[in-house]
Amino acid sequence: MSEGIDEVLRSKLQQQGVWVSSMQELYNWGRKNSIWPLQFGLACCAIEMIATAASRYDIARFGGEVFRPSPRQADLMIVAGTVTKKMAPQIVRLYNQMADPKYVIAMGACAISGGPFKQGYNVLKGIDRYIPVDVYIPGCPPRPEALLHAFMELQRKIDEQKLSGANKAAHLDSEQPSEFPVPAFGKHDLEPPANPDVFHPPKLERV
Amino acid sequence: MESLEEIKARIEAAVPGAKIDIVTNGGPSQQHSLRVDNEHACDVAKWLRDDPALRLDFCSNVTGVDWLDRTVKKTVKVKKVVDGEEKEVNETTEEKIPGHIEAVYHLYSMTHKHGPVIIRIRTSDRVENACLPSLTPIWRSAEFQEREIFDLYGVKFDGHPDLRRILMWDEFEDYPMRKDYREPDDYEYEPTPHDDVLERAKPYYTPRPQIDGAESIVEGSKPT
Amino acid sequence: MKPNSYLFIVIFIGVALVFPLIPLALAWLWRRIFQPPKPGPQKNAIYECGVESLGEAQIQFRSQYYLYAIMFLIFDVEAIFLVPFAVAFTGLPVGAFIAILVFLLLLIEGLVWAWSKGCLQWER
Amino acid sequence: MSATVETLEAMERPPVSMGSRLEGELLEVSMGPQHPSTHGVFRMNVALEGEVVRKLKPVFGYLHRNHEKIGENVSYLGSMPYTDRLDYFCSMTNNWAYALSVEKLAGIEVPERAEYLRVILAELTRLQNHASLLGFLLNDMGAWGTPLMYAFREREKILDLFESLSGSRMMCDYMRFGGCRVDASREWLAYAKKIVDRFPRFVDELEQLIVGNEVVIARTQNVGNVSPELAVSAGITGPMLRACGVNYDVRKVDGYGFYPRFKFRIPLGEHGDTYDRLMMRVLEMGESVGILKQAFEQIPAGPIINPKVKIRAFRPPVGEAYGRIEAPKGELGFYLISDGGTNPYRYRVRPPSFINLTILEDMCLGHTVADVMVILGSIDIVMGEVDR
Repeated sequence: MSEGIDEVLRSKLQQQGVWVSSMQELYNWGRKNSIWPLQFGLACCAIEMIATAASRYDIARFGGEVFRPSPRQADLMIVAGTVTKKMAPQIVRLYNQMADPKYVIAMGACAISGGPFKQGYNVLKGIDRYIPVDVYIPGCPPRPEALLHAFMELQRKIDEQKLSGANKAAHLDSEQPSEFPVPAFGKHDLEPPANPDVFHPPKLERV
Repeated sequence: MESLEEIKARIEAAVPGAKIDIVTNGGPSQQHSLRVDNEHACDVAKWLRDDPALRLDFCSNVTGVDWLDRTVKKTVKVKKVVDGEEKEVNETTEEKIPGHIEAVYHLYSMTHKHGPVIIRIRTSDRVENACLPSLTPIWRSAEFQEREIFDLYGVKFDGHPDLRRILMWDEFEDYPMRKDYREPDDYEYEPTPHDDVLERAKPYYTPRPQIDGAESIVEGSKPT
Repeated sequence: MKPNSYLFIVIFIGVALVFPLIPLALAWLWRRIFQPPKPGPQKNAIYECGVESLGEAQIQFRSQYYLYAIMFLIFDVEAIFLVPFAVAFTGLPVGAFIAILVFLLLLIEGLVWAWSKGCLQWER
Repeated sequence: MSATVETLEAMERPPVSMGSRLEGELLEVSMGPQHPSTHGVFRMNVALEGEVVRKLKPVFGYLHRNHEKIGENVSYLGSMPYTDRLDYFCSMTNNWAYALSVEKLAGIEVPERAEYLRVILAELTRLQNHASLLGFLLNDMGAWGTPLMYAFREREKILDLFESLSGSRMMCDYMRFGGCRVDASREWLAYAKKIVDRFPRFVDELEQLIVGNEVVIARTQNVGNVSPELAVSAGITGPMLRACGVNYDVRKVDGYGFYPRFKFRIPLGEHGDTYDRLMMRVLEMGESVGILKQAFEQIPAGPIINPKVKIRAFRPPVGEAYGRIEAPKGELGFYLISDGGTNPYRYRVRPPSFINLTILEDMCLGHTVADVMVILGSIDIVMGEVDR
């Protein structure tokens, strides 16, 4: 997994009862198994998120059952539900107020791209216009198993984060911003309608 | 419950000068309504609520409806002298009906448990003085719904205790539920556009000349 | 040589001091080497359910809250004094017992008076 | 860095009249969109004097998804899946209300078996909605999580029924104009009967654990009282209205969907406080189980959809209609104006929880902050329906 340790050597040592690890592995192993989600439900996907946290689809098996109401103590924001233009500044402000190793799961079609309510005048077409999103889960609402799959996907992503070197984890890199400008309420729409350095829509070449 | 005609007669007897006419509803639901003029709306509503026989004390639903300006073609048989002799000619007259915004109130009675009496009040105009008398002092349930009509249709209710925007943010200026409302332009990234969305997404495409049959997009200018 | 009996207390205090300091030192080292702090105006803003906090927080509090502080005195500080009494409870002569009883009853009498005056009830 | 005496003097508050020095000023707090117990994104600007609420202004619109504007751009059948997302706890009753008002608009009859299926599914929705509400209400009262686990265990069983019948747990989109989409097989009905037979055990367990609990009684009795006159004038409907003693249930008043064939009683409260609202839900669950048992016996065989209804280009005649049902939260109505086209000219939803919030301020004045959460929890709001 990391260049530092040679796997063959590690397995041989393990047979002799010697366990070898690196600080990066321990650091990532500790963080990925105790992600505290922010208690933050918007719409129908929030009910599926609660059903995931309930006893049948138990998110506690992955260490994620501690839902913290305050962003100061949370390190994962599950945007579960339709992001409206009136709610977008609040979401970006909450994201800014979260402590630094923070991740975002865009749960449901509405959080990804506006979903079934895309034609609404008050609906933001996707939360990745203002904040960087780590894992997208399609579905309306996605089943609790899909949310668990997204949780495992996020854990895999955390596991591969580097402690140092060129592409080290965003929160360790001082150039990467940990705050994004909060959009203001304008006369007809939010100003700015999208955050250019976060929202990179693919330039579709109309062939 | 009495029929609408009886109610209309009793209202006109009780509230002098109230101009009431019955708006018939063509559909099978046969839910006809009473149109009340704006000046006497409050008195009529108060009477409807306090009348011992009706006791319409529950205003279930307050709806805003936006009727655009309509031109109605009427063909009418007119006798006209056409090159020398009398002939029946049907002549179509264009009649412009000015648009208006309407508030429809569905009233029920919780004491007598009888069905909907629907009253409608209309604004005189769609643009400037779109204002209606507020019936919140009579039925408290109309408070939030009238605020919603103000927010989404732009009808000022005079007499309303706390007329503010309820659903949109306060700095918002348009009235989004009106039929002629155009949304702000947000079409630069449309993966699979078609018909109307394609028209609005096209200005964002990168301009390029026509290549073997594909449509040529002259210049990508953002619509104002 | 028999170790001085106070040596254990010194070791105990040493461990008690070092034990919390190690994680703090680690965190400080981590902050210096791996993770540069990124404070910002938004991050340090007051968290109030996602909106900017309206109104001023440092207002004049009601006097009712100070009553609760005094009530706290009875319940908590008194308990601290009872701890050594409880530890040596079995080997105490009657005089010591009466002395602690006086202390206890004095405070309970204060509690009963406060209760009758209605300080425990948050008046509407 | 010691604060010298001079700096302290400078920070001293300007002299305020003697009166308010004792009471202390009003603290403006916004129990904002992101709050553990506002059941979604609902915000209240509360002015507090110490612990007591002096002013409370609700703020809506954080989940205003323009349901009615989209309803005007989409065909009649196209709006059916949108109604699932109105009150996303009870998608079956939303579908029924919409189907009922379109049937009134277009004059469509519904075969018997479809009507019975609708009653069964509506009462199942009422069971799981009231169970979830009690779980959330106790969540707000401080019993964090545990009662919610009990409630969601029951809810999962009923969601399995919905999923096996309509294909989706929460967004069933099951009803069509003139009937239902899928017929319920005999095994499904037997399985549903087994679950309904075991439901009273959950209600008794709930009653034993919670309803008699003195903490619950102390926290909810005469908190948030509502007088019957205020409730009627403010258009309150559903269990919240019946908690004030007003006997008004749309199932009895309108008698839609074969409800007159079933024998069931309407629980009524006396004081209109939070405890009565809580008891309304518990008793209504008992009544719903009664209705379900009778419906399971009487359900006839037969077609489940009216064959004459066109699916593709469904154009109701010009006109308007207002249909309403007794949804678990109150009277849910749809007001449709048709101009003969495939899209409704005006598509209006009468949301019960939005109108039940009219008197939130009247109920909360004078109570402490902790009570505001319990009162809001007892109103049972769902933001998808409040903001539409």
